[in-house]
Amino acid sequence: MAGRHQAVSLDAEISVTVGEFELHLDLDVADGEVVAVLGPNGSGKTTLLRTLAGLQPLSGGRITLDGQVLDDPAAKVLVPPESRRCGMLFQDYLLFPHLTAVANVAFGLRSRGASKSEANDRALEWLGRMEVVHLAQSKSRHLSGGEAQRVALARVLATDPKLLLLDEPMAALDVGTRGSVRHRLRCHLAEFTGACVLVTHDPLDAAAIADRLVIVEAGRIAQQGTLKEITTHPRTTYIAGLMGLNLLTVSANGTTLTLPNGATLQAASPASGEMLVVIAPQSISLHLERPEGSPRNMWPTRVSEIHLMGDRVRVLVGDPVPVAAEITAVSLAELGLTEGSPVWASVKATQIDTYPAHGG
Amino acid sequence: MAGRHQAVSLDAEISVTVGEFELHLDLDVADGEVVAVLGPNGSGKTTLLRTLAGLQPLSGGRITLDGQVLDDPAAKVLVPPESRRCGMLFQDYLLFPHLTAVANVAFGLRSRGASKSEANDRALEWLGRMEVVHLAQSKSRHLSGGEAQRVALARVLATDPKLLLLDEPMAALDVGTRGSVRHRLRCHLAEFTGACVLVTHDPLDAAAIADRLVIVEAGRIAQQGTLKEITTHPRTTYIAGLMGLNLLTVSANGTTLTLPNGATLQAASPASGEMLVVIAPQSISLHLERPEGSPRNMWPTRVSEIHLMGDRVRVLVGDPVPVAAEITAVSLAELGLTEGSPVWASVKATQIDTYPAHGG
Amino acid sequence: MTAAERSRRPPVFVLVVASLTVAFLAVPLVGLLTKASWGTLWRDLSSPFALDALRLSLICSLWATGLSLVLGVPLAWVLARTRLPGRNLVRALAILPMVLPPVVGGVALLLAFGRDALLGRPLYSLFGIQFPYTTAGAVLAETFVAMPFLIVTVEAALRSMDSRYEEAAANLGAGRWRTFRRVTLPMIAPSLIAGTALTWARALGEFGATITFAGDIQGRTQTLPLAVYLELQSNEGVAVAMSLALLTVSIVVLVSLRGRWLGAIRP
Amino acid sequence: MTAAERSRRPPVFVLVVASLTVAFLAVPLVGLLTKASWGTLWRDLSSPFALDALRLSLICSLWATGLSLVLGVPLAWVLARTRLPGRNLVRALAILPMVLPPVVGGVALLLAFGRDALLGRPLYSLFGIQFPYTTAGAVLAETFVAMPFLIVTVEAALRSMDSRYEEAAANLGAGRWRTFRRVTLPMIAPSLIAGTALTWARALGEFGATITFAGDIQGRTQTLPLAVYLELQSNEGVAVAMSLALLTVSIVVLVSLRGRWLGAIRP
Amino acid sequence: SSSSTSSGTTTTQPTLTGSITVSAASSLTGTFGQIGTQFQSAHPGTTVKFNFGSSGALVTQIQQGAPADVFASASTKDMTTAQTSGDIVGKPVIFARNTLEIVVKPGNPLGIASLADLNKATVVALCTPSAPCGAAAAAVLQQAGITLPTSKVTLGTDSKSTLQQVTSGGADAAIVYVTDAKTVGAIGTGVPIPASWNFITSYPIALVKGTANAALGTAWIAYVVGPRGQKVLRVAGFLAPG
Ligand SMILES: Nc1ncnc2c1ncn2[C@@H]1O[C@H](COP(=O)(O)OP(=O)(O)OP(=O)(O)O)[C@@H](O)[C@H]1O
Ligand SMILES: Nc1ncnc2c1ncn2[C@@H]1O[C@H](COP(=O)(O)OP(=O)(O)OP(=O)(O)O)[C@@H](O)[C@H]1O
Ligand SMILES: [Mg+2]
Ligand SMILES: [Mg+2]
Repeated sequence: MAGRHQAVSLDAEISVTVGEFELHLDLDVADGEVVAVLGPNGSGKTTLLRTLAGLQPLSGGRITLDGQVLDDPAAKVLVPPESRRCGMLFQDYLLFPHLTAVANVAFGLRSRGASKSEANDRALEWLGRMEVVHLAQSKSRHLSGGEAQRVALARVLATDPKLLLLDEPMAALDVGTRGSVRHRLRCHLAEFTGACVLVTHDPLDAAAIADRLVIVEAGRIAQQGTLKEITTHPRTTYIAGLMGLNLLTVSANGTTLTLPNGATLQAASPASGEMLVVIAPQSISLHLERPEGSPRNMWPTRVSEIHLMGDRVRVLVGDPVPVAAEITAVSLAELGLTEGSPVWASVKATQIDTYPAHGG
Repeated sequence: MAGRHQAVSLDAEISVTVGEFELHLDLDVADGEVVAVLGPNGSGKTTLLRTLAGLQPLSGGRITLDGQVLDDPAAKVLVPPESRRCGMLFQDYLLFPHLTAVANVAFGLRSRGASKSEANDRALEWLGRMEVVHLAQSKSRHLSGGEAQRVALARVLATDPKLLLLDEPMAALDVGTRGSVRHRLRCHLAEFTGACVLVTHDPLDAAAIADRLVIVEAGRIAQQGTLKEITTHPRTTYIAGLMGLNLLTVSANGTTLTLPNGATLQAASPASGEMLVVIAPQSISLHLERPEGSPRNMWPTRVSEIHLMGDRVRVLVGDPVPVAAEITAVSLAELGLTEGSPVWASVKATQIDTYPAHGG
Repeated sequence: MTAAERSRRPPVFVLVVASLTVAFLAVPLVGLLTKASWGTLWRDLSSPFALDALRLSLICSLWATGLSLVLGVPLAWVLARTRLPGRNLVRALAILPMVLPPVVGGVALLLAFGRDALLGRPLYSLFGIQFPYTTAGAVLAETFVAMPFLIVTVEAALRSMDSRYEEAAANLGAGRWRTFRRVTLPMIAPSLIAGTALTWARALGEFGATITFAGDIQGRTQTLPLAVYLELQSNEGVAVAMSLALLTVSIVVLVSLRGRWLGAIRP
Repeated sequence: MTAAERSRRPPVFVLVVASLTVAFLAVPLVGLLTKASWGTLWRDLSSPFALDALRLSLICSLWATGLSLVLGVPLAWVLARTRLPGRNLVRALAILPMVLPPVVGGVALLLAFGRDALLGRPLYSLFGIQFPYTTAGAVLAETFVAMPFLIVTVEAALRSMDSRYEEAAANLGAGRWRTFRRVTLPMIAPSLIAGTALTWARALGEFGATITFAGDIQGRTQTLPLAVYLELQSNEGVAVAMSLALLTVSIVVLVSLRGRWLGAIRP
Repeated sequence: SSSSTSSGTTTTQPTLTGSITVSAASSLTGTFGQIGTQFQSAHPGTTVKFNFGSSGALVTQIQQGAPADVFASASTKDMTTAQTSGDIVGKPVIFARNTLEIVVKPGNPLGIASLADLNKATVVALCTPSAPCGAAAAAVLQQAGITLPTSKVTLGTDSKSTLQQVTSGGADAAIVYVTDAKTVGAIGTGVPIPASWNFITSYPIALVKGTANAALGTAWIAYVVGPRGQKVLRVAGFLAPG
């Protein structure tokens, strides 16, 4: 999908304050590029989309789309939302409660100048693509959560915006529909010549649809790049958590890594200074007794939480090295672990991936 | 978690009509049991919870909780919602927009008779457990989606209901929080003596938290049991899709399975009559040329859809046997497949799991 | 018994109070029915005096309602949706004509639109438009007194509406006017209808401002309340009959409008 | 320039219409200011005649507003939230007193609550309660005329409110009364306040029904509009001064109440 | 029922056409209505419209340019006001006089036989002092040496509305024009006031300045002052002009 990046289409430098919350970030999206925005709850993802759509004026910075300045406080420019062609899927859909599903979809088309029958036809077509054409005549306040989300998605895609802003477009969908909507969306976006910003909590969605990921935390960009770049060297615990990895901040001195609480780990390759450490949960072993043999790192600890995940189990252990270990449900039963159990954890030095905390 | 099933706590025989939609199902939940309800969008999950909570009166049947009849049209009994102690987490939260987060949580406690300061203290405690105590004084209409969902969850859990009804409690949560909320919820429910019905689209949630799964489709129960029971012998394509399995309906004659369109597959073990067939996508291989060697089943076809899933890819192929194959992203690149490419698919007879279509 | 019929019964206490209220409103109206001179009803009502008054009442009150909608709704929107300075002052101003004793309202109108007054003089000398003691004046008086009811109701409705739906409409490319017409108006419809009905009713019952500003001239400014006031002193039965005619007409209008409007919005 | 100040300017057309409306409402009121006899203002207003009328106006109108709230809100709730048969009839009934010419409203009240009337006679003989020509009668007249404004506004607000919040409250264990007080009322607050203001204003300006049903007795039933009407014929300056006093008082009350109520609800 | 057109045979002055508006004191409502009907049959093709109200209010209206051609006042004071402001043409003519009478509930349940007995009543209805009938009533009471406490007095805007407080309202007695007292029929009882204490008001009539139909206005005044008009007024209880 590289090579699709042509000209920079969206060029946004954003400073915004809502209530106590501040958002400061720069975002460039090329024509045809899909950027996925991920971040913890309350990190400002929705605020970012609202700002791009013109529903929240900038307090500083500048937003340009396709060369047109949309918002620039310094130059006193503020293009109103209806003149922006930045179609947004709202997190809570905001279907018009007094209209039917098809009238909701037709609304956007009519607003963009389509005739009545044309709008109706295209609305029905889009409802069909979202597999909700049988609900065309339902009042939108009678739709179920997932149905409403699909109608809302049809509504925004039908208007064919220049910039597409999708706020968790698949959160309420059932598994089957989610796969097919994700596919539809990907096909649509592959042909789509505009820019797209997609907010999601699901790295799978992001990986399937987006060319690039932007991680927002507390109103600022924490990291960006492809899924692979981000997950090999995550810079925050949120990002490591996205892929289920353990992240530790350490200070390195040769192959000895010292945690802030004084505990130490042995790495395979030497380094120095402040470093980040990633350990895959699968590479951490748990034992009832002190293990014999090769692992260079082993320490006694206690189980703090046990998360079941189908046939696999994630066991969180506490001090001195708070990490999550992933074992099978069978091992869990064999070890007889419960929360609070004493346990030995071990990890091979080669499984400890170290990289500088700053830069890179 | 077996053995927790004591007495039947909730005993519901439900017939309800809303608009054109009809829901007819029986649901028993024991004290301390957690039942996860899964189903496609619009299958009636929310309607089921609303009926149990008393927000939608039955048109037929009977609901009993802890021996008390809550709704029985024949006997003209209808206990109002506020006397039921059936705490519900609404799919769209329904936080009171005029109250702060803490006042929202305190509302339920106050309604159940707590004093002002006691309600406030316990509300803050619950906000803390949901990791949103810093938002206690925020007006609820200023909360982000995930924040609102956590406050709503705190609000319902704080009232300590006899029957807990959770409508997609984790849909809007970020990855990190989702894990910890799932864990919290599991711990809470483990100690919880009441019954719990949990609606979700995520089989992982269901597996982690629930004792039993009920699959609802088009207002009726399609299948129920543990996750394992259900996923080994799924009865509908929705259920097979939950675990990403392929499901086919065939008529068996010895080891030859005939699809409705006339195509045939070879199974390892003989059977006869109408059967269901499950094939794991991982066990289907794709080839550019007719493969040589062992697979008893192979056929030429075309790629219809390609779904990216991180480093794995799901390739849907069309007639004569429409199934999804899962391969690695690397293989996809090597095969150079795109949508519409001609391709050979193969599967070993031993990977074809056959079971009767009716009963079981 | 269907599920809908099984929905909860309202609390007895509330029903008791509501019934008391209904009785309080109904008994006087029933009393009126006994007082009407039924025998001569048709003759009384078909006299030119009564017909003129009824016709004029309908014309003036509908004009006043229309003017109130045209003038009042934009003001309500500005008050509810913008942050212009002086908003609170304007809001207070919009409430004042409601509180002013209507006769004083009439005096105030004379001071503004009288022949020698600030606005009245130029209007007369430039355009030959004269308000006092003309039908236009009666319309103006009713508008002045009734419009605040519309402004207040519509502003309140706009405030309690979730304005994010308007954002969604704008996002879909709807300009302000389209958003207002297709989203805002339908969503505040119950209150808009209520406000319009209140305004119309207030205009229809207007007495003090009309008689002071526009006089009591048959066929020109003598609306039904004025005619009734006059008639009441000499012929109570006729006055009551005329009032009942007014009631009937207004109920018919309200009910049919309500059905029409609400029908269009939520079937 | 902060972000809030950068929010969109309202359309020019709307601003023009809104300004016209403001002018239409403001110019007559400004005219009044020129007409008041400022020199003798203090003396005029501190006469027992004026003070009695002002005091009585406030007392009666506040009582009428209170009664309207107590009687009208439950009825509005029943109309909006239940499916009792005859709802439409009751709704029509609740609108009628608005449309009735107020003097006829007074006649109707006499027919119900007069000393020899259906309800008046038993009330008098059993409890010694007498309405005509008493302060209680003035309150009753104002209530009869003004309450419909409250009922209509509140019912509309209840209808446009999303009643699922009430379901959520019930689900959390709140009984009907608690739900109403803590969820419904705050959520319809803007319209409830608006309706209360309308009702109060209507009661404060009431003339026809009061003079017919309760007469015009100084210190007992002579409210300000009655006093002003009489005074207007002999001494316009004093009448205007009294009206301005009424305006001032009502603005103070409305603004302070509004601040208080809205403050409690959305800071 | 205050004005109507009727077809009749032409008798006099065929030159009269068009319409006029007569602003008249509300105590003239019934009589002017009748005279109007007669006048229009006497002059087919003409229309006489009325604008009844309290004399004071009518003066204000005329000053504000209300479309009046003739002004008939219930007091010389209001007519003088109109003259002073230059709204009257020519000299006003007195066309009738009126006196006051007490009206009580049918059958006189409280036994009110004199002005002094008014104290027996709980509520007495009087015209407001600014109205001609109110000024007259105040004078009568003063001459009789009677003071009624304000808490007993309910005020009406004019004679008719004052009377109505007794006939359909809760007042026990009212002091109103004789001409209005005569109209009560069975719903009230009249109690005369001795002539020595009574007060006589005069009703002047005049043409309004700027009238568009002075001929018809003048004809109307002549008709009212003339025998046919006077006959109607006399039947209604008005005294001769002097
Ligand atoms: N109008 C407002 N007033 C005050 N605070 C606000 C307002 N709107 C948003 N916030 C706060 O700003 C922060 C960012 O909100 P935003 O909705 O952008 O989060 P988000 O990243 O979309 O989260 P989620 O994943 O939960 O949807 C939140 O903490 C929220 O409480
Ligand atoms: N008030 C109503 N009037 C008419 N139809 C309704 C009403 N409420 C729900 N429905 C319909 O009933 C069906 C079931 O709705 P429900 O909300 O129970 O689905 P759900 O299983 O919760 O779906 P989702 O996963 O999307 O939330 C839907 O098709 C919906 O459109
Ligand atoms: Mg969000
Ligand atoms: Mg649902």
